[in-house]
Amino acid sequence: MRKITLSQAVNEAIAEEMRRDETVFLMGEDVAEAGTPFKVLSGLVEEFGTGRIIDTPISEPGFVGMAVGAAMTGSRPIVDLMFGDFLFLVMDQLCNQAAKTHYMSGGKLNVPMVLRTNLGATRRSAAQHSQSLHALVAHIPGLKVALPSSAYEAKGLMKTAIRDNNPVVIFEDKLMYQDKAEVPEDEYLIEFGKANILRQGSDVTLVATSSMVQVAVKAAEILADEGISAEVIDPRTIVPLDEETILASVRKTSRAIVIDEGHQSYGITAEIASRIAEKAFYYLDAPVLRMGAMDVPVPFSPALEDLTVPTAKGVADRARAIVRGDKANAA
Amino acid sequence: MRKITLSQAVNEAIAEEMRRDETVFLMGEDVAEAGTPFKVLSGLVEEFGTGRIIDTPISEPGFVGMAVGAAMTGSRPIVDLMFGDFLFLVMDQLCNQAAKTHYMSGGKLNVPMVLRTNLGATRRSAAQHSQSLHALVAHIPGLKVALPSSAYEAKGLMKTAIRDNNPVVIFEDKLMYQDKAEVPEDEYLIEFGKANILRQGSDVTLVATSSMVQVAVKAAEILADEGISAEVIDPRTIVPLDEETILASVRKTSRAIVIDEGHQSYGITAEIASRIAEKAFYYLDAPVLRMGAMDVPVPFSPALEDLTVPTAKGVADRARAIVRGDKANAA
Amino acid sequence: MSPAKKKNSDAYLRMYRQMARIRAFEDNANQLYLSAKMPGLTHMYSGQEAVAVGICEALQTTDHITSTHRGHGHCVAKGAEFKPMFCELLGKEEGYCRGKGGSMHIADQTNGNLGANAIVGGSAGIATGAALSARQLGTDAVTVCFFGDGALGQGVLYEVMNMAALWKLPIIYACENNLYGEYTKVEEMAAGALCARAQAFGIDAFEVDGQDVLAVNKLTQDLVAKCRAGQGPFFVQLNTYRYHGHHVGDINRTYYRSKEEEADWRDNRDPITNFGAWLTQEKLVSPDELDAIRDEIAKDAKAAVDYALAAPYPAISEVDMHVYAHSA
Amino acid sequence: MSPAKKKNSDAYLRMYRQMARIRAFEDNANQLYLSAKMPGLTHMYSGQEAVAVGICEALQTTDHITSTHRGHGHCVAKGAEFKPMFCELLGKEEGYCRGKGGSMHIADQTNGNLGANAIVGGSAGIATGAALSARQLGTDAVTVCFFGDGALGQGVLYEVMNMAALWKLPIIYACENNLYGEYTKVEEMAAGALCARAQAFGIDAFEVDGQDVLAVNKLTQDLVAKCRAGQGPFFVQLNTYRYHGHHVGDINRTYYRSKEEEADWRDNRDPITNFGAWLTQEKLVSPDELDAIRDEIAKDAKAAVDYALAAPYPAISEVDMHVYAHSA
Ligand SMILES: Cc1ncc(C[n+]2csc(CCOP(=O)(O)OP(=O)(O)O)c2C)c(N)n1
Ligand SMILES: Cc1ncc(C[n+]2csc(CCOP(=O)(O)OP(=O)(O)O)c2C)c(N)n1
Ligand SMILES: [Mg+2]
Ligand SMILES: [Mg+2]
Repeated sequence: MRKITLSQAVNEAIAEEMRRDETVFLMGEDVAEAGTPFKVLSGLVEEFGTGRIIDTPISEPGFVGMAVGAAMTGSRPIVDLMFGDFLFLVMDQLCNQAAKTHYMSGGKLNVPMVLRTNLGATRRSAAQHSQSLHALVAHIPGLKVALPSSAYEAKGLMKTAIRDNNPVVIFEDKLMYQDKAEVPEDEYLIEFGKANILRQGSDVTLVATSSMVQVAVKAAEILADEGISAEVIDPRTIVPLDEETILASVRKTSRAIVIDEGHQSYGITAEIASRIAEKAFYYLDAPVLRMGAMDVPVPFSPALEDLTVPTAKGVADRARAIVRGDKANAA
Repeated sequence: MRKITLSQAVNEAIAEEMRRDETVFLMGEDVAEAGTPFKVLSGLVEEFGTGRIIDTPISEPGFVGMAVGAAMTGSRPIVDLMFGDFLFLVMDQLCNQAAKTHYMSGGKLNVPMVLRTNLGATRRSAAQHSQSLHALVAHIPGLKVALPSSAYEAKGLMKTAIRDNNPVVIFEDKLMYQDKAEVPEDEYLIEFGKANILRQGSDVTLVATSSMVQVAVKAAEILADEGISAEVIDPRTIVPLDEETILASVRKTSRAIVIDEGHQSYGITAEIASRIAEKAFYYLDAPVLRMGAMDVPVPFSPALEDLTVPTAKGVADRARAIVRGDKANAA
Repeated sequence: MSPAKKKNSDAYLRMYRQMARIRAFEDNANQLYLSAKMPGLTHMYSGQEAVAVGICEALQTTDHITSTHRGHGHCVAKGAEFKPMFCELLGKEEGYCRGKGGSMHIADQTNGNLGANAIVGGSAGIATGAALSARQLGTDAVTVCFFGDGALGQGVLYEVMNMAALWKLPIIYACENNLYGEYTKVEEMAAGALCARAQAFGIDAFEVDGQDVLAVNKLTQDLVAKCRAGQGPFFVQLNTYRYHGHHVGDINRTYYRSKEEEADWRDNRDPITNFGAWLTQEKLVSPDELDAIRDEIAKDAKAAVDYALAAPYPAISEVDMHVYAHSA
Repeated sequence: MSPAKKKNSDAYLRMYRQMARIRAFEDNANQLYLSAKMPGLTHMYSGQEAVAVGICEALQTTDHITSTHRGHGHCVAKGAEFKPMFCELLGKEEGYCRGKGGSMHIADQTNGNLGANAIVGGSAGIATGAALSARQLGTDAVTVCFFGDGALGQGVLYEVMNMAALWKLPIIYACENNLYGEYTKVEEMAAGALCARAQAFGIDAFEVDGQDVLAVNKLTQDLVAKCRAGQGPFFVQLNTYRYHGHHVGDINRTYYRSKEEEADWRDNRDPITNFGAWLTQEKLVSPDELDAIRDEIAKDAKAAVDYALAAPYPAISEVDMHVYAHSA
């Protein structure tokens, strides 16, 4: 099968949906001629024109708010938020308005919009351009949250997001834009709320999101060489969360590590780990471990930044410890 | 000892600190003559004048940003954010600026500011005036987060917050403003990161925050009548979190329920429960349970709203079930 | 009467009736609150009726409005019925939002009302997006964004006005200057002239007497036509006054405004009384007819209140319905 | 030379030197990037030197500035040294921020630079707060808030300008209009006249040639004096141009601006060349002296780069230091 980059996959997904549905349009900063700083959207304006690929001023709260209004009135806007860190600027529009409109109106108004943005550190972009803020939006009922972990996932999840009748926030991993994966030419969608089992295993379950899926897969390879069998699960969407697939795996392996690039405290790993610990309690042979990013603003210095994010070696070390019955982490 | 309301306690704390330290000032909407809609600040402008109790336009991002700059340059601002729901408007100033400045400057710039706001539903104020959003700020390194659960707590924590050299977000429970508690006339502070054990117990630990502390205490009373002994712990601050006190309790009781008024998913209960489940794993006789608010926007209708928040009866029911060894919740 | 005069006179009477309906609605809502029959609290529109009615009478059902925390007037003016409105205020299932929104989120999508908003300035983005949507979809719908003088403090308003101006969107920013934001005077919250804040973006701005329903209506008709012709956006400052406190619980308010000031507006500048006097003076209607209109409205309102009080709450199973819309 | 002329001439030469220092700093930073010795990316200030220098020379060390993602120029102009600056760009421990901030967050609190900011418009609140703080603490410090034309898109700027105007704060909003925000022309992003956006709040606004360091300096001296006398705030639009791409990686840029336009600014409107020519023409300095100044600066810069390249990174134990400041 052909291989394309994550960047091309996103581009294709948007182009296909814009061809299919005239009410879809896209807005954001430097999305038209420039095709975004990451060049993900290059070529779209040539096909769809500046009427549907709309360059905005640097007004994130304003244009996200406008997307909400456009979505309420028959359009299906895709908003491009250049860096995930700028989510902090649009939280009111996203969480007070978009997320609540359907509920507050008793189901009478819909907000079918997509906010595409990104996450991920280790690009030496420092504290305001390196955050992974998906936990914030995952906490707010009314929003759906998708975290593609490859080009294949990115295309399928983006298409589903555009067709969803709710506000969807989709986070791409900045470091993955040039990563290639097999992506079918034929149309496909990826259903929200269905986790992907990337690798079967029997000794430990590694639940990993977004950028950490590759890390978990590499950890699983390291472990395999040592005779430890790790199952790797990518939830794909954290809202809705496919609890059943995760729990079924842990009931089988009896051990779990949850890995995510957001800050560890009050982040994604807490939710998933606590659900496992509660709902697979009687199956667990070891405490559920969590590996998030360090609870520090992302430092610029290369000497420091890489320390803040979980690594394959780190995951393998911890997995090995619990599989071997090491109680070091338990009091 | 004299009893005063939570409202008076906050007022006293601010007045005392403003008398002690000339660099402290307060700004927000209708804080001066009006003394805020909840009347918490009544009288302060009479003592300190409009030069230190400053009415602002309805510009939350603007005046929170100004507080950051004022704090960086020798002042110690207290910002009044009328409803916790408006946090969404100020996230950039709080999380991209205030939280990161000390770290990004290599420790050279400080941001000693307090953002006082509130949380809590069941006031029939609907989805945009009823949220409990403390999980969002707790996820961001660089911020401290305090959750007073009584007048006594509110005074001591506010005074500590004002003296802290970091940005502190302090959430008061709107429903508790008129609740009275014993508050000493003499000055006292409450250290951040030291949980309060409100009630000793041996069968189950109830970790509860803010508005849910009273709920947990009532649940403990119900349980006591049935011969079940519940320990009730109020972490007081969720950042920093006093993990040790919580773990020590659970090692003793072997069971825990975490109760909080924020949405359950990706919220406070997840973090605390997952830490317990990981670090007290070998002591647990039952899964750690979580009780947060329902994952729905807060509905206006009185017929619906009360269903969304944990109740004493609900807590007692679940505690009873785990103490009696009911495995209903575990698969 | 000549057909033209008849037509005008129909429109005039409709405006009178709509203003009277808003007043009646608010009087009943206030009563419900004072008698502790209404949950939460609410913000009365009384005194500002000519703004909502003058503007909404210049709109079609397919045009959109966004509203504010003080939103009952806009809702009635855009065509809503009393029964589902009172049901909403009481949290009942038959409310416009099935009781889930309440006073601060009342919306009526059948008439193009995209909803009240409890975030000051919170609907500026939504309204401008609706205008953008009209352009994208090729409809001729115009959007009116209602907001108070206090909302001029919210930066997002300037962001969207800039985009509306850049892209010539069919939207009218209707700033209801009732002189106060909560308990603070507009001069203490807003530096410079209010209209200048739109003019800065090259947007034409107009100041109009918000107590004069005909002046408001005439200006709006003109601006709506221009919007449909691709000449938007516009900004209108409507000078008006709220008779009640900021919300129903704001009773002692002499510390921020005088009783004399309140009396002056009520006695001399009431939009309904003055318009009624003009209508009778012009012999378009008799005083008795106006009384009859108001009586009939009062009865309607009372009936709707009684209906709403007796109506059922939503089933508790509704609590987690409508968090997410179904997708295909 | 007369004492007055001598004094002026000292100031002139300092400004020349400061502009040349910025240019040298940027040339070296660009080289570091191109030779893959610098982590991340960075935004060059070359071409805009007269803005930062003309303004900062009118300030005292105790005055504050806030800066932007394009912040090296402001940092140098406000008094920073090369070594800790290059160390910061390379993530070294001796950097102004111990390597934790990098190019986009460089700050120098000893000279009153509250920091670059990677959020466009992100320092508007901070700057206005510093001005408020000066008033609260009774100092006579003035704050200058630097931002680009693109930052006019951020609503928070309007919120704080309103408060600055209401409270007469000692702040100057310095809008560097370099004609582009990233890859988009200012006309496509900003409706109306830029100055009108401050005038709307009753703020006096000035437009000045940002390539003319003396014009910038003279205006700023005047406005700083007025700010100290309680007559602030002010807004200044400085027309200028960035020579490089938006960031160091923005190489092929003909799709958004022509090579001719770039050449015109470089060849005819360079602030350093033109000011140097004027200085020699006025016989305040000889061309050789200017060459010597630039050579010396080039050596300084080279030495600082070498120093920074060899300097140690922070210890890994620093990674979780400085998340929280110690409290008493
Ligand atoms: C973002 C935000 N800040 C503050 C409030 C609290 N609040 C509700 S109404 C109001 C005053 C609004 O004044 P204005 O816009 O003039 O409308 P009016 O009440 O006069 O109709 C305030 C401050 C809010 N709801 N939202
Ligand atoms: C809030 C925010 N939105 C978008 C960006 C991405 N970005 C960085 S610089 C820039 C352009 C800024 O233009 P301008 O303010 O004119 O400054 P210039 O680069 O021209 O100096 C953009 C869009 C950002 N850093 N912050
Ligand atoms: Mg008002
Ligand atoms: Mg620019």
